[in-house]
Amino acid sequence: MSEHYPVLIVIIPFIFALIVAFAGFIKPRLCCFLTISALILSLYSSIILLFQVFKTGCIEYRLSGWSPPWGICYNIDYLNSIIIVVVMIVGLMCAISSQKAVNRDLDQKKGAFYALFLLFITGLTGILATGDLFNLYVLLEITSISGYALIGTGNNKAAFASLKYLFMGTIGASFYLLGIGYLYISTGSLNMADIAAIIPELQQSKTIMFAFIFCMTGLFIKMGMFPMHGWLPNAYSDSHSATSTLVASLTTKVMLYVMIRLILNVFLPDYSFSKLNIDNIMVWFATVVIICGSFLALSQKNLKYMLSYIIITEVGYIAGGFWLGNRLGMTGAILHILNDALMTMCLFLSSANFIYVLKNDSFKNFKDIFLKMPFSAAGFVIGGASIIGVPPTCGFFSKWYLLSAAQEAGHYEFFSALIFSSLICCILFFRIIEQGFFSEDDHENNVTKFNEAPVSMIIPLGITVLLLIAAGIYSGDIITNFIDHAIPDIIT
Amino acid sequence: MKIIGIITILLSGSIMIYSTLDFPEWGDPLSPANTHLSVYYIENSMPDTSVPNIVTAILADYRSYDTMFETTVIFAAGLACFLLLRNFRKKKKEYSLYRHIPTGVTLKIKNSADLADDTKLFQRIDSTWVPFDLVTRTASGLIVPFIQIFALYVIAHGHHSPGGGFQGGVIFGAAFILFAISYSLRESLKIISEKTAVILSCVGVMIYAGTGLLCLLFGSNFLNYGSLAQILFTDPVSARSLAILFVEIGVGLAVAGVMIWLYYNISSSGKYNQGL
Amino acid sequence: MDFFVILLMLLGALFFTGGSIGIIRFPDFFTRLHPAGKLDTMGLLFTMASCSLYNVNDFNLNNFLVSLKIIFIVAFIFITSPTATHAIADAGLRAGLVPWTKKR
Amino acid sequence: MIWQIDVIILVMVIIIAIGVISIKNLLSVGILFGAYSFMMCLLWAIMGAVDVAFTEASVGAGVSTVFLIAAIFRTSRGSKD
Amino acid sequence: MDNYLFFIVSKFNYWGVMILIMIGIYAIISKQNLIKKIIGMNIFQTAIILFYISIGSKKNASIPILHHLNEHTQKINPDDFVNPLPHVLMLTAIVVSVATLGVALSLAIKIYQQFGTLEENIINNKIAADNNRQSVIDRL
Repeated sequence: MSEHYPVLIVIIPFIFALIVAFAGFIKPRLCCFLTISALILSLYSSIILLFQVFKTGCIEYRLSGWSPPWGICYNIDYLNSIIIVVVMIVGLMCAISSQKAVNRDLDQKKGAFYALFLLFITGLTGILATGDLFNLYVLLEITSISGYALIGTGNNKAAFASLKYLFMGTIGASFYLLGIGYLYISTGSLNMADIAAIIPELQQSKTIMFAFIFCMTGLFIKMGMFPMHGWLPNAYSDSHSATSTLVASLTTKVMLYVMIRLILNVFLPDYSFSKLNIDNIMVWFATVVIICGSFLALSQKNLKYMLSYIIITEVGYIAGGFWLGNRLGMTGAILHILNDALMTMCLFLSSANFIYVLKNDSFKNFKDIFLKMPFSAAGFVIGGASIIGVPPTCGFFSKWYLLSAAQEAGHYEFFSALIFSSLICCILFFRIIEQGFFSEDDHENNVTKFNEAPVSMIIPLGITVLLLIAAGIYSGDIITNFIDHAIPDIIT
Repeated sequence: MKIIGIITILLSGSIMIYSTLDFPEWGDPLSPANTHLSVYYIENSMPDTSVPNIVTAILADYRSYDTMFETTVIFAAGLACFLLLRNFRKKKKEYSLYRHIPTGVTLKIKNSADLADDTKLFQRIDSTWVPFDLVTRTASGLIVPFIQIFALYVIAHGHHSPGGGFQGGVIFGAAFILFAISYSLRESLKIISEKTAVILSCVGVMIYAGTGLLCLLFGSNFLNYGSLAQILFTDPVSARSLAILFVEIGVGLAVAGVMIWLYYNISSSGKYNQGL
Repeated sequence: MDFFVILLMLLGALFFTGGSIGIIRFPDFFTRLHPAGKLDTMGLLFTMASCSLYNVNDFNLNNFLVSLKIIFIVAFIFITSPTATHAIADAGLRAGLVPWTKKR
Repeated sequence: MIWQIDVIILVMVIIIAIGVISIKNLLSVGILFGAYSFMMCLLWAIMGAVDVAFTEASVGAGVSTVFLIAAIFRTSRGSKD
Repeated sequence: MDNYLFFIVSKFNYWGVMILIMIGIYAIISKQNLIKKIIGMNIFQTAIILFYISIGSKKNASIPILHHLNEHTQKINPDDFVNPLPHVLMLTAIVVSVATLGVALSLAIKIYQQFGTLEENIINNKIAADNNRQSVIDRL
């Protein structure tokens, strides 16, 4: 059985999604329990997979037994095994945290909600694990369709935001498909490793260049790069808080992973960096993204809108750090994918707690939040500190790598943009903390009561805070054992 | 907005047409796409799986993992539609409408709690405009069984002719949709209720995934049908052919169920009281 | 044999052309349904008959089965096409379209 | 594969597509979109993709037209542009 | 002259695809009605399917179905059959497009239930008015 773990991480949530959809019509109380047990099982198998990769190196799994260029294969290597673990952790925490809010708001549709939740995780895991370009598209669509549905269940503006997301998402996915078509017409293959073997002969071909451009356009739309970010803030902040945690912390990160995957393992760094010569343009682009995202975040009045714009700046961090093209930058980018998933989850979990109690996330309502909800507010502060980059938390380490990479590559504009956005984040978070600690009026006549969110929403937040600090402390181990092997040797 | 649209499409359109200049010519048998992978499929699909339709062989065997998730996509669409639209709250109506079938007169009856829904002469309807047309009903009643038989033929004959699980499932679902349009949503819900449609689709996807898991239990990779030869008492090649049929049946069930479910939800906007 | 095939095909094409001209030339909804429903069915009958005749040119069981399927298609068209025309006309009448008369 | 027929049908497909996005009555849009799908299906059948053409004939021209009309029936029928 | 004809014949299918993609994108960008946008999205997807099918076509080749009885013995010539791989991929893509259509239509119905219209600019105005009212309440 031990050789089947690569497929089990995808299949367990998938099978359980079917069972949950079934159970939703027969015994709705079981749904949440089934979801959590499925996620625990797949987290267990992903951790075992992580240790297998640690011991033996890359694992190739042939689905339906055909060898790779003809059949579909799964490649678990140093890059994706660790991201899979993070995805599973985020999914588990969101599932535990969501059950109260779901019970309250979506009583009879629980089965469908949790089934789509599990299908979302299935799609993301499949995207991470797969070694076939078209299989990636199919799983991308599973993720997107379940994501549209999950986002559509929110307040009364959610359906409109979700429809906008659907248009942009479909354009993005179709551009990606067009890019694969260009690759297929010039190489005749769909397997990543096979294409990577053919591409060095075709370096002069215009078709390959346009394939690269279309794939990247599609992925930029999907990950919410700055000019194409129009769908992101509304979709994340109008949706139900149980789903926005999951969707916001994972979608953009996995799309960034796909970009890294395509450049490192399909188009090859040699072609992408030295042949096309667009890395300088991309770093400048990322700089613009970071600065614009920071300013837009500064102008928001609601917590979730602000967090959505922070996600846009983080996308700029990772994309810019990766396109710096040196080893330090790539290390920082990959480490920041892991850290950012955890940090975003921490912030969104605490905002979900606030919304569960306060029913609103406008900044006006955050008076005396430290007295009312001490645990959630503490989690929020630590998440914010991690976004800013305060040393014991993990955000500091990846930002350090990005800064030193920018300095090494001589991109001082990116360097200063990073510093600048950290300062803006300081202002953003201290504004809320100030609102929560020092509210001037109404202390006497309006006695604030202790009114914390339920325990099932506090525990995931606590675990996430611990994970933030642990990821900070063990970041050296993660880099030496996994990320260093993931980056090819030609990049120095 | 119009000007922005026109500028965008002119720019990107010229870029895209420029990008086609490097393509191999249309229909060239020697282009890379036609010589690299596809040659293997055309030459080996018959000895490997004994399925004459190469598309079915690739769809359900070489790339069966894609097809499993393709079925899942449509299942997810059904779930999504249900989650977004389904409205369980029932509005209390103080009257109900009945139609006298021979004359077509509609009656509005208050306090109709103890009346039966359907008798030979009277039929319960949901709103005053629901049409009744004997010709359409009779003709569609005549056609629907044939469509269903054709759907089964398409599913079962997918090995030898164009067709397969997905097309057959859609046709099967379309037969029910025709029934629901020409009669009414109320009568089609009596034959396939919402719960039945959902369970049908769940079971369909489960058959596909279950076939894959069975392969895991017999010690080979996921969806490697060759190992099923032990329980089908045949050689691995025929086992693949049989397993493809099995999987196609699952896809057909799932797609038919989801199509019916989607139609119910969209046509009644989630209230299940009146159809198209 | 070939003569009959060509003749039937031409007849079918004639009916289709007449139907198309009728759809353009007739004055209102209900009269347009008349060529759309009738002539298309007739034209389809002739073209399908010619196809099935052409198919059994060299007679064996396989070709005969294909021809039989084509005949089945014609049979189903004969059931569904008038029904569809009837349903459309019925819907038009319910929607309140007034039939055209020469006087106005 | 006869390229003359292919050209004719491709031009018709493009004309129908322009018509679909410029007509104001949404119900006509639904019906015309069915015609678009059917033309597309013919195009694929000419190129030898019988399975895909069959799928498009049953999905695009059949079921999705019904969905589209059902959705238009449940919402509004007119469009401003 | 013959050269130009050859050039056009070898490329016109791809140009048709690009024109259809542009029509789809134009509908998504500049049409206000949501159903129109959904249809534009679908045109975009079918255009990409046409692109793939054009990749797989071959001159003088038949459909990719072998004959069951006599093909066991003699050698199969790959040039006689159309490339089947794009067909398989596009079957999946058609399914994805119909699934997306279903979800989009149900979202449109939900929007209509909430706002009473499908015109995007009117919905945007309504949302803006709602936000303004909210901020006025906040200020008070």
